[in-house]
Amino acid sequence: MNRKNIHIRLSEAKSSTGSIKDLDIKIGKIKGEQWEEKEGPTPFPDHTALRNWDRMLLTRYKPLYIPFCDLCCLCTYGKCDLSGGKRGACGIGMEAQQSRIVLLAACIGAATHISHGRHLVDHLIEKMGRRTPIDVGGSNVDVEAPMIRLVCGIKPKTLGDLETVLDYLESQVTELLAAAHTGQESDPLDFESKVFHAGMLDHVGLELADMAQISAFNLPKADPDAALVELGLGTIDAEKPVILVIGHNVPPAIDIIQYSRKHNLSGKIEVTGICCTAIDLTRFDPNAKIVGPISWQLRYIRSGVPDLIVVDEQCVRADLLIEAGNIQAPLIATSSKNCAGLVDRTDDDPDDIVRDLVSGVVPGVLILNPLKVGEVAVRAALESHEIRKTKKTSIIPTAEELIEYAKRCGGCMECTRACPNETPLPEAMKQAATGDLSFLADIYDTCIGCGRCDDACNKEIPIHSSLVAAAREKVLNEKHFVRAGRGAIQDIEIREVGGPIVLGEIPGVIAFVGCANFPNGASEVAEMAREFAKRRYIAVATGCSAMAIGMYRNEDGQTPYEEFHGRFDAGGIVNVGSCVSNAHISGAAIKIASIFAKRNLRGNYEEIADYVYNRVGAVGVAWGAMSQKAAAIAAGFWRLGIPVIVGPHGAKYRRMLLGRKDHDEDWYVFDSRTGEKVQVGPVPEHLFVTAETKEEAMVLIAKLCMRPNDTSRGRSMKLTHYIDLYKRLYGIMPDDLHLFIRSPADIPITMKEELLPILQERGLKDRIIPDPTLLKSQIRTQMGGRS
Amino acid sequence: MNRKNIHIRLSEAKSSTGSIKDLDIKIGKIKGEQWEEKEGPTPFPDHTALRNWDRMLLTRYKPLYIPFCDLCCLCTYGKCDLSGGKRGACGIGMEAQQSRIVLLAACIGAATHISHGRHLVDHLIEKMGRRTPIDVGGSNVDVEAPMIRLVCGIKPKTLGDLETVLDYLESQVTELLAAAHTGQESDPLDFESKVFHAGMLDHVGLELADMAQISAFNLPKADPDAALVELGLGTIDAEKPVILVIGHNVPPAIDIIQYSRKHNLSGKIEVTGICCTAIDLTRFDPNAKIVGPISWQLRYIRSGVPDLIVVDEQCVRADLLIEAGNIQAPLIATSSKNCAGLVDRTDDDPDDIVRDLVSGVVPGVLILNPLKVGEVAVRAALESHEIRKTKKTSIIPTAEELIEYAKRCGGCMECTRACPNETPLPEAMKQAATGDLSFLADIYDTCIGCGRCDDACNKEIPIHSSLVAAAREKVLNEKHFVRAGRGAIQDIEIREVGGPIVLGEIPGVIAFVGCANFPNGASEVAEMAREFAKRRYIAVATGCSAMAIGMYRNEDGQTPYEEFHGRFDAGGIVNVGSCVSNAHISGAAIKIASIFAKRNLRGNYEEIADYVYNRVGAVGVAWGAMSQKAAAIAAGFWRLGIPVIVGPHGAKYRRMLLGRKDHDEDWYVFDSRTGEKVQVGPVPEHLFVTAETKEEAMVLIAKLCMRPNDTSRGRSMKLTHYIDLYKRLYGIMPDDLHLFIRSPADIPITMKEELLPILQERGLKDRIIPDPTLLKSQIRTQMGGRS
Amino acid sequence: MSGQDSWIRAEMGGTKQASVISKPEVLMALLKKAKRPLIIIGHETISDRVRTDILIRMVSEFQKTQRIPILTTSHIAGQVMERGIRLSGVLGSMEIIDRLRDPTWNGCDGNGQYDLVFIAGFSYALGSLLFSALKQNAPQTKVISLDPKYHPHATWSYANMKTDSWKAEIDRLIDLLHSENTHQKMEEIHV
Amino acid sequence: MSGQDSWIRAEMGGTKQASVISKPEVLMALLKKAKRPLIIIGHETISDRVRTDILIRMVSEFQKTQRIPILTTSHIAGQVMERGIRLSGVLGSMEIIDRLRDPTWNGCDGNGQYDLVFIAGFSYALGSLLFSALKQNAPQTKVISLDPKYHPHATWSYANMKTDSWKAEIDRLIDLLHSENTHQKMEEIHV
Repeated sequence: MNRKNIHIRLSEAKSSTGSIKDLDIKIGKIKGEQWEEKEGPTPFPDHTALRNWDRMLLTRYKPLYIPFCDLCCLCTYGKCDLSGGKRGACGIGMEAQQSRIVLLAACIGAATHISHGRHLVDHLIEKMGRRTPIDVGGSNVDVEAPMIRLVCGIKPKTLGDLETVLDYLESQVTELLAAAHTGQESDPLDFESKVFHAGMLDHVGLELADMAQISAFNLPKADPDAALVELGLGTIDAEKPVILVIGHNVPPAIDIIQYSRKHNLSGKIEVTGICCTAIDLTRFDPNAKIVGPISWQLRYIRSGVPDLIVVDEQCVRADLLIEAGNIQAPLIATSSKNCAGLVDRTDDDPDDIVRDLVSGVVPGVLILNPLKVGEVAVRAALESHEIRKTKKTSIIPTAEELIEYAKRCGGCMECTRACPNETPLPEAMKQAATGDLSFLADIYDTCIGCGRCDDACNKEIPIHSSLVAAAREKVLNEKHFVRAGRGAIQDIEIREVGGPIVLGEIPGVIAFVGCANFPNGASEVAEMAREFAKRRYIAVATGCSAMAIGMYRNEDGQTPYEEFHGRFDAGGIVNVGSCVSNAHISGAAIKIASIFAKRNLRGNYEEIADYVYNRVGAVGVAWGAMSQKAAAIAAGFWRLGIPVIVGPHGAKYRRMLLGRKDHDEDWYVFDSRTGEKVQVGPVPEHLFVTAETKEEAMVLIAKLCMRPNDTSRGRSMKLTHYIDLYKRLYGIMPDDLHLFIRSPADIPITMKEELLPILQERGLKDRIIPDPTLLKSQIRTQMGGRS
Repeated sequence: MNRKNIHIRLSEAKSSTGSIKDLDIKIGKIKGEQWEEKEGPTPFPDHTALRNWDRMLLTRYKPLYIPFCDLCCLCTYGKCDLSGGKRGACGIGMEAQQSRIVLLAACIGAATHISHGRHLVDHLIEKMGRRTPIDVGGSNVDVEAPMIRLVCGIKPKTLGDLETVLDYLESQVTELLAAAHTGQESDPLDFESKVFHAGMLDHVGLELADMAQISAFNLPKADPDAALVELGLGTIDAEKPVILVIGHNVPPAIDIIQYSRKHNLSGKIEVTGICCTAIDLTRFDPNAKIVGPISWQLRYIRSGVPDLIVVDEQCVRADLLIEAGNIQAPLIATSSKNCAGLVDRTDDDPDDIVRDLVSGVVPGVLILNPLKVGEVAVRAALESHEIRKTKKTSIIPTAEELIEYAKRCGGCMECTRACPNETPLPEAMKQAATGDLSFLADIYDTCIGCGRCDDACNKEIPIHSSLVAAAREKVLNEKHFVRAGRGAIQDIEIREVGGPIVLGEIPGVIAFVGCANFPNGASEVAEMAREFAKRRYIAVATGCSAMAIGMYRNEDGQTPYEEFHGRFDAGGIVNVGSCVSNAHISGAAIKIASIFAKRNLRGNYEEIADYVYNRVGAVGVAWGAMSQKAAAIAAGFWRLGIPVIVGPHGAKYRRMLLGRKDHDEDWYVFDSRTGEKVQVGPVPEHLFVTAETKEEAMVLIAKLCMRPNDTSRGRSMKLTHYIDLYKRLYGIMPDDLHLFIRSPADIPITMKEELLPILQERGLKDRIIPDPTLLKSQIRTQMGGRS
Repeated sequence: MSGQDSWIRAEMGGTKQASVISKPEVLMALLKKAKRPLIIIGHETISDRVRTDILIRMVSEFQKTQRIPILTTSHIAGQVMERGIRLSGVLGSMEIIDRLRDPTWNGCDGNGQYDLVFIAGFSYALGSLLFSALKQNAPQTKVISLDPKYHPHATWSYANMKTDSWKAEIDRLIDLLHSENTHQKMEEIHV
Repeated sequence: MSGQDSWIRAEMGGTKQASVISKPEVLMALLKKAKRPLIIIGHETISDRVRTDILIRMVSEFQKTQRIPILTTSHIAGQVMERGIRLSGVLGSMEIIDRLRDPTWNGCDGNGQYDLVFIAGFSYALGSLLFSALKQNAPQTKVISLDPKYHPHATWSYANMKTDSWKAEIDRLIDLLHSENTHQKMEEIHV
């Protein structure tokens, strides 16, 4: 609302004369004073400004389209069958249609983060004023907004400055969304270029949102030693009143903490969370508890433990009102994006709202004011707890009930056929009917908590609850730790690792991000993160993946966050925070170019992306990527040339971006020193690829960390990990080593004897290592120096 | 680009002190001076601000969901089967999923118009400056931006002022789109409310875009006597170089006209257009020619007549590059939204571009600067024409070729099974094989030009081209007129018709809008428009429907635009313009409240919508509604309480908004004079409904024009039309008359004898006619006066 | 591809497929189980000359032998009545779906909601949506497509077939409706 | 619902349905027509114990009798080789699709693109996408699903069946592969 007034002032200012003109000039001066860095060619770019860069990547990594359905159903000319080369009534072909859907997903994803950013910034400005300074790391972070500097070419200092960025983002998202209209964009690669643009916008939005909340709520400021916080169903004291917060917008949850602090209730109530709100809440108050990732919603609620549920936005199950009703817990919706059909009580007296909630007169309410949510939630939870503790609220069957249910099962297989992971539920039920619950308990570990089995069952067995019942002991032992999200990476950290990363001597930065649509449960993410941390890569994590990593204990009983340090350095497992904190990962890559390599960031996207692509051995792993947001986040990495690996369900995103290592001609770069074209091999081989198993993913991670700029020492280290993992996991030697060995110096010393004969058979090369770039503009001889 | 600079200035201004604060105050004064009207409760509303209003409508008109597919395929947890009451992996149910898809469509539609508005305003500001005044009707139009006033609560005076509005719209669209993310909104009615919001935003965007282009290009300014322009394939002189422009963004086409004028080529080249660019171009230059609506793309291009094709955005077939290539016509893409995979030549020398286009070195180019498009298009068309006239460029078969093709047909029915309208092509082919082309020529009339038949044919018969071949004579005789789009409605027109409309004495305002997905060809729209114009309703039209109306001649050889006047008055057929001109229709409804009834518009949406809903007997007819834009436009009407009727394919929009006339309890309003609840009958009965046939549509139109505020004289007139049409078209008497007759005075005098016995049997009532409102806030006794 | 594919190829999308009416006895059995059957015929009953006679005859026999109420949609009421059929009502196609989903609707005669609905005479695309809407909104109701094109969203549907075969099927149905035996049994049910 | 429904219920969406392999002779006929067959097996070949023995035996017989090249995806190469199978290559599942769509790809042995591809050993969801991707991107290639779950996007697929029935089918196939007659005929083709 504030924002609107400003705009009015501005527009009406423009309609008057004289003095306003003077203002323009004065402001111009301020701008110059604030930031000396030279402005690059593309501040506030629209997608066509970076189209050439995109097409360069997309020529190397040609989209492989995987139709999820043969039909297009987006307009009333349809449905149209696009299979077999047919075109739709609007003339669209299958490839353009698939990329159009990808664009839609990326736009929804970007819109979600940007709109969340807008909501947050509006709220914080209203609360604290437009001039509230941005501070994400004090003196440790000078390059505090790498994405915004890079994309927008501005250097935001206050919350108010972020509104400029938001206006840009919203305008661009609207334009991209328009391109998905029937009869607009027709070319698959242009759709993909727009997807990249959406991804870039998304990362700007992410950065903006996390900067705002770190600054306003004083969340950990680039703190490698952020507190360890408790994680897991077993950590919750159900004797206390328990509030559950779910979603991705922390203000209402923070106001719950603030209210309870103010009323001396800290320690007397349990504030527990699922998804990113949980992560962000523990950044604010390490005494809050994280239940688990998105997939824990059904199992936790059905346990009956929460006395009151507060939902905000994003990744909130659409049936929570029903589930909450089943355990007689009132629900408070707090976001305009998810009004849940509830009556808007924002302007009502808290006494009335609490009374209605606790008495069950209404199943829930909508309250759009976080402060009021804080009060109502705490008061209603206290009362609700008193009432609920006298009742049976858990709807998880007892062991006896479970066995009776299991006896009903006729083995029709409908549950398996509804399960995304084809879990063998009927077999486990058969066993459970005999009293042996172990098979069901095993399935609990891999279950992603979607609940489709419940609906599929013709015998009305509450299947998901049965899994939880069977795994009761395990559930009670879900007691883990996760390091609170630290936020940004410090400049000094970048300064220290920049060289080793760019030279390849820290073999890679692996980002574990995204949702919980895991093919085999959360433990695989922990396993991968530990593997690479042990190998002294830098493992970074956010959101549900950061939680998944925490849900593991080694032989010494340590969680990975205890076992490994939290610095952005070799051998660390670094939880940067929630979904919006993903921008710190791309930001770190950018900061290497800026802080270590001294490249200008300001409005200079193409050069920096070229730098990151050719030099920074970073790989994203979104093992359980599920959502449109995940699609947008991945796209933001792609445009920077950072490859992303997804789990098997990730192929449902409808297309891969694959390189062809067997096409030598695809892998040339310019040597920026000479302008010469140099073959550098398939590094990185893919930009977006689905791995079938964690084993394949681990080998891919190691492989995709290679970059043209690797020194021989760096390359040989990277190859050591690749070969070692391949041999261990695949049981054989990889057959593509010759593609990565540019000269004998690249061969890992310890493997020389083994490798040399193989390589000699293929013809051992002796190629130079260029100063690599895809951009003609970066060739120094031609341009007379780069900067 | 300009816009961005402003925002920077602003944001940085906010970070300094003193003098800037003074500015705020000064500006505040300017604002007050500009507009005395009191600000209503909801300037720049987010969707929750009008949620109560929406829910009032949605309670009366409950959504009926019509799944277009049983699955949800939007995230990688899926696909999920939502049929039979099952919920998806995210917990969503079928109703929420269908409304979510409706929201996605409405967001895409609104984004398309808003982004077009942004593009246009940016372009015009760059060209003419931010202070270019807005002028849509000179002294004839004082309320020049009813939608913007109503929604935003501001009164834009210059192009620059529109940027404020755009920022708001983009921000809101982004928020709405975010709500469609997996795990966000869960309630169908809240999705619908968001759809309404998207529709309202869409109308603001439409108004903004048309205001900008009317002002900048001096298009007809609320001119009821705008020129008649030529329409139809038969009007084109193929001996001249012919340029075809397609889409919805007129600047490149205008620059084509400007360039040819400057180089004395006017009259020497033919500039022809399809879709809204054609409409808007003829508003600028009545010598340009309209080929026809969207469905004319394939037939016209395949005729080989266009020497060069310029495409901009929206409703541009995705296969035009292929189709253009087939007739050896170069193509110029001009919009960032549809880059079509072409190389961006915006910065190249026109000589080079023309050479490459004409020589066929490239099939087309992307040029993002309209001025350069103007030059390149004209020069390339001149040269292309010289080359093409020596070649066979038409790919429409000759009659002989057609007969040979027809002989191939084995009657497999695949074409019919691919045709949206199940046209009996095999039968017609069978006849054609004997040399009788008449059946095929008949099908040409109903064909919507989608081309799906071509792809379906196993015998590689170019079916669509065959239809055109069979209809050769008809095609050459497509010589019609359409009145150029007049733009807004004058205040004085509103003043004159406001009373008669609100009292019911002008029986209704019927808006024929939307695309060309007609079930039986374009002629049905003309037939409907003429029927109601003859009955002295006000018929208004835009876009493809405005063209469809023009493609008809009466027994005297007149097109409807010659037969009927163009004033916004009883008996007129009023072409207001292109898609973006739809806002003048909703704007006219609003202006009745403002100008005739003196209600405040400023930020006062709910009261005005309540006024329109209860008093203004307007109905939208989108007989061929196809696109997401059409969905958004319809939604904008719904929120104002204006019902929309769609053709049979419109049911594919996935839900209807239907009233239940058999539920007496649904049809109460408050009498704002007394606060009393009064039963007013089902008026209007539905908010969104599909009609099976034009006959059903006509009866529905007449019925849905009734409003609670009708005087007895008005109601009896409306009933006369309803009964008369029903009897003529249905062949029987309607059985629901008793619901619309509040007292004997409502009975049409000429039908009294016939009706009285029927009504008496049902129990003739004698109800008061209230001063109707749905809003408690409008009750005068309670609130102590309304204004 | 077979007679059980969606007639308009792309109008698929149902996870359940209608059972095919293999013989008229199927319809008789459904009728026997039904408490409140209803027939809805759309405008193609009249506008599609190929179907008109067959549909009118069938509907008429249903009415005569089974006393099933008949509704028309769109504008064909007069023309249908001219062909000797009594109508229980005229509603828009969407309006009738909207009522069929409402458990509290009392039907055209005030005697309650219908449990078996025969549908014919619609364009394939619109018909498909009507079946889909009923499947979603009136899951307890059995919905039968009587047109000669397979409708996967119906509960029961004829397969895609040529007009001749369809006519033969309908003739068999009419014979069955006429057979005294059947008639009597139905009488018992409708007492 | 039948054996010819998508095994994971919601993974439908194809306008064409795979033909069902009703008897092993079908596969032999396809092999006879093929110039360049290929077998791709995914990680469930090893991780799904139920299928391992059957698939390994089948693949092994294909290799012995028909000399069809075999590719593995993911990480199972070593374990497959331990079971006595020679591999022509190891690629990611997406990588192999990316090559199969490329008419200029020369195959693992440099002798050209493949025209008949047998696929087994994938999770249903991923397998379904592989078939869909091949249907779209390699329309000339015949793609056969050998797992006991119906894959509509394949060209030919087994119907959904129990492990026992599937095992019996595979046994019949192996018998056929062994029959001298067939063997000889295949030899002629592969000369």
